[in-house]
Amino acid sequence: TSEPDTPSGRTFAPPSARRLARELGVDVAAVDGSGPGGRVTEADVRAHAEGGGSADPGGAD
Amino acid sequence: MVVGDVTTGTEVLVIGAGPGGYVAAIRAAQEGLDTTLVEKDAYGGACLNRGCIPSKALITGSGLAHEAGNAEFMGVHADPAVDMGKMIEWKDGVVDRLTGGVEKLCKANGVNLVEGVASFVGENTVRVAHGGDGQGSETLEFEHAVIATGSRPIQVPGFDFAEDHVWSSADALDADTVPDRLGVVGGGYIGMELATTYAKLGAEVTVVEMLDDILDPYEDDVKRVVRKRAEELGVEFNFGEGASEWTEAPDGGYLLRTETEDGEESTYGVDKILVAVGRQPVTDGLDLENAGIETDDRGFVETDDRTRTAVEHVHAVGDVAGDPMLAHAASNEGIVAAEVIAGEPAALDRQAVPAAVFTDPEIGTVGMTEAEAAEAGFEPAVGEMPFNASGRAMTTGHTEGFVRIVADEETGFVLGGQIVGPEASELIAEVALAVEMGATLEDVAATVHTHPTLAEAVMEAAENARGQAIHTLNR
Amino acid sequence: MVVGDVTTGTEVLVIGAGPGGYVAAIRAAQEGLDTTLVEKDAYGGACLNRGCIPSKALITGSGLAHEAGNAEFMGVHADPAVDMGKMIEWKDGVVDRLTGGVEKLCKANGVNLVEGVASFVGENTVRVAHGGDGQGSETLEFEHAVIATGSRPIQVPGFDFAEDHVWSSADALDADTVPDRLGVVGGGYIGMELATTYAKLGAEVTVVEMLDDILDPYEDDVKRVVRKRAEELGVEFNFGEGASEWTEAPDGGYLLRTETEDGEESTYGVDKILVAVGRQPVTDGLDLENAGIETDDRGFVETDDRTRTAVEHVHAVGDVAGDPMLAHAASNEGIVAAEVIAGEPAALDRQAVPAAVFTDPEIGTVGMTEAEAAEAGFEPAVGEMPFNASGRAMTTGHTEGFVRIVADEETGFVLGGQIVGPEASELIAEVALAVEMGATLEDVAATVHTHPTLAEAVMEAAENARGQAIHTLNR
Ligand SMILES: Cc1cc2nc3c(=O)[nH]c(=O)nc-3n(C[C@H](O)[C@H](O)[C@H](O)COP(=O)(O)OP(=O)(O)OC[C@H]3O[C@@H](n4cnc5c(N)ncnc54)[C@H](O)[C@@H]3O)c2cc1C
Ligand SMILES: Cc1cc2nc3c(=O)[nH]c(=O)nc-3n(C[C@H](O)[C@H](O)[C@H](O)COP(=O)(O)OP(=O)(O)OC[C@H]3O[C@@H](n4cnc5c(N)ncnc54)[C@H](O)[C@@H]3O)c2cc1C
Repeated sequence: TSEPDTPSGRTFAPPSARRLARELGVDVAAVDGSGPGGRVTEADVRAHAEGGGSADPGGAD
Repeated sequence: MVVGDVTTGTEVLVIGAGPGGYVAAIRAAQEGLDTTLVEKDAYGGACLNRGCIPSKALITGSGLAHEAGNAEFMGVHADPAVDMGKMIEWKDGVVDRLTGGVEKLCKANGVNLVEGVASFVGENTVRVAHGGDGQGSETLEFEHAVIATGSRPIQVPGFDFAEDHVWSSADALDADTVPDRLGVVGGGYIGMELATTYAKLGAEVTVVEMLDDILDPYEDDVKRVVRKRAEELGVEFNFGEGASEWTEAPDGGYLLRTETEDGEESTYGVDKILVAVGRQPVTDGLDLENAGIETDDRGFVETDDRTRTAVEHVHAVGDVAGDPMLAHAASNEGIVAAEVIAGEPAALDRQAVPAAVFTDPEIGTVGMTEAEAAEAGFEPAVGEMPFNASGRAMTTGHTEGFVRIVADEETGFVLGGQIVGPEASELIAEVALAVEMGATLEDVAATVHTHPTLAEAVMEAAENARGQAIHTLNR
Repeated sequence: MVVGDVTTGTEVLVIGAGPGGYVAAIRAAQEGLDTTLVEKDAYGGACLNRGCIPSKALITGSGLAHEAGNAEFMGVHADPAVDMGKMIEWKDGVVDRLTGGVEKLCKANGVNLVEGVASFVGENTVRVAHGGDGQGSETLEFEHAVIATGSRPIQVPGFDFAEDHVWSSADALDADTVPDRLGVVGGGYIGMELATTYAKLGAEVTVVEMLDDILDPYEDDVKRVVRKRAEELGVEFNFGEGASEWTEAPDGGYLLRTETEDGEESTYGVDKILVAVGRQPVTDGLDLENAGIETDDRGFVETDDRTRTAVEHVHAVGDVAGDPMLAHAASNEGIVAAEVIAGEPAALDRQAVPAAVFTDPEIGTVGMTEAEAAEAGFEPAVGEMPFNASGRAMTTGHTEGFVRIVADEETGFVLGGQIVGPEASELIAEVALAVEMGATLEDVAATVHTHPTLAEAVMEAAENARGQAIHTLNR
């Protein structure tokens, strides 16, 4: 389940983190961001993937 | 010389060598895929041959002449004369170098180049009809295809581009004399860039626009800066009027007739009429239905966030796939298409596509406006820096306009920016990186910016949004 | 009119109203601190009055005249004449507007302005000596002080700036006629900016430099682009030679005599001699020892990462605190000083301070070079994009130079960038943000960049470093 953490449902993450999320099949919107303002980093995405976070059905194919 | 049909195969077939297609082809080849690029006309597409590049060359030439002729205030006295034939020749040289470069880059990356018109004969097959000497056609089997056939100018009924005095944007970029009086139908970005260019070249320019302002998608205060400057250059605006017809004038020129919604008519004496009311997708002759692909009601090919059409192994990128109809969007989509085909985790997940208008001054925008941010549910924090408070702007003699940064009040995330002023097209790059990265106002404000530069205004606008600007009063 | 001593108190005392001092004062006032700014000469310091701003104004004026006079290739014919008096007048107007603006901004933010020369009489006290009409002095008690007294040009023995024909950079920015022959002693950034300016204004320029190239801190291939262009403009370079003396020439001009390390002598006939061999800190008359503050062996005030001197409540920022002696570094340090004084968690933790040289073409750099990255233990991934492959560069007629991006091979983090070419001073802003944000090559490459812009070259260089460039061949 991905609770949008911004009003528009937009997740703030640099392109490199977004691409990594797709590669690992992670829904970037479901990742807890550790950066300023809750920005999602590549490390956050990895931690989420390793922590068995919800896989993204619409992720990498 | 191939007469009759040969059938060859390719992993990736790209149709159209504009900024969408040639970039897709090069990246596909870089990914190790056997790639074939079919182009019917000229490498580089509309952008390099009769769009972005030639227009910017003429904007430079006319701009330099105009600037030098109006620099007494800084002690520079010149009375420049423009040799239009020579300017066009220079422009053609630039185009030739670039299109030649595209061809070379394709070959260097191992892309197979085929000249001809492609049309689908099945889900995995096109026929390429060769024109000219190498007449005949060949059949190409492909595993994946990328449609990148671009767009062409929309014609207004009664204004046939075949007429000598009715100009498309392509004609306006190829004229070897400057008309005394130029009528411009359409105040969008192409119309405004060319209206400014010709006004600086000495034409009396009259713009006719159906809407009640120029540059429809932009904010009022952004438009105002450009419109005011155009008026200073002598451009006359007629809003709320649609071009209805032209007639020959007794004096040898033409009368451009317009009509308001209420049926009120006006006429303007002109020598040439540039029609720039928008662009439509090029899909005719492609026989898309043979591949099972449909277009939307405006004729664009619909795609998903991986640039795939309804037929999964056929992608579409660039103008033919709809908004934003911009060269860099086309290229970005081309890269995504190639990478998706290669099995990479690519997608059109760009946060924002910047856009520029090369008027005087320029406009550069990216991401959300204040209104769009509010609409999306953010509480917008907005900061501005006017260029008339920028030291660098003053030292260039160009102080019109401003930088505006829009952010989310709560988190500080930069959501977008609007710049109108000198070098706006370049300055927006930093804001685009900020938006794409998820940078905050503090990140931008704390980044040391070189003095004296126009880019300092981006930092200053970010500080202004935080109530901490140094060189402008905080709201 | 104050005669005799009055004693007043202030929370924050700032000495010197250059880009270090006035920014510190404004931010301190914004932080709610009672702030007093003492300036002995002119608001804006060296930068606004005889540095960054006036030099850039003359660079614009001379550049426009030169460009317009050399644009036949693009069909623009002009034979510009420069009215040097008028250009200086325009420059002065720009300076006045900016320095007036600084004064207004200080007042609007509630900064108390005091005119006079400040000198320490104790750890918490200065005396301000007023000159002119309001002669006399006053004593000011402070809780915190910020020393921002800047720098002045270094004199070379035998070349006295008091002589009419020996120019400091300030004199070169205030000359109302262009000398026929200009000797420039020193090929650093100030010497090179002014050499280029005067060459474009028609002077025969001879540069004498002790080292064996211009622009010492820059990489060879960066220097080469600027040197080559300067040579095209007619600038003559004499490396490995130090200026030893001048004598009067029989023809009315002067002979500039130089000597190599081996004692070989040369002479050059000149009309003016610009000495631009560096800048030294201004601390004389400050009586720093009364506050217990020492200077290093070059005369600079030493500070820590919170801009504090050895005496904790006294800060120093800008040129007087040493490298990088740049206006934006001064302002950044001024902000940090004010925030530290206000108890904020600020520090000089900037990753990189960008720098620009406004020669033709410009240089913009930030962060590490390839060599510095290797030195620091990174495995550098380097990407380049030459401007002669940039469509935008071609349409402006300026295709010299390149963008280079240096990153860490393993993580992709952007470590620095070197740009030499058109608008390099502006383009470096995006790279600076990337370095400051910890952006990766992929982040820069995946950010959509507007076409056609010079900024695309930054993206392209990032792609090149990843072996994925489209518009240039990958290494
Ligand atoms: C005057 C003007 C100025 C512009 N300025 C800018 C600007 O500054 N910045 C910007 O971003 N955009 C600008 N644009 C828009 C830009 O040109 C387009 O967005 C861009 O060219 C779209 O690229 P594309 O690859 O989708 O299509 P195109 O560039 O249109 O290329 C399509 C190619 O496909 C070929 N083709 C079509 N059908 C077939 C077929 N069946 N078989 C084989 N080949 C075929 C065509 O010959 C053409 O070469 C401008 C446009 C104009 C007209
Ligand atoms: C020709 C030239 C071009 C330059 N171009 C650039 C450029 O493009 N970009 C860039 O970043 N840098 C440039 N610089 C460098 C830049 O000018 C300095 O780095 C900058 O001015 C330093 O700022 P500051 O506040 O430390 O000191 P300053 O600007 O030197 O200001 C110090 C102020 O303190 C005052 N003062 C000194 N002592 C006292 C006292 N005892 N009591 C009261 N007031 C006092 C002085 O009158 C002066 O106003 C250039 C310099 C020169 C000479």
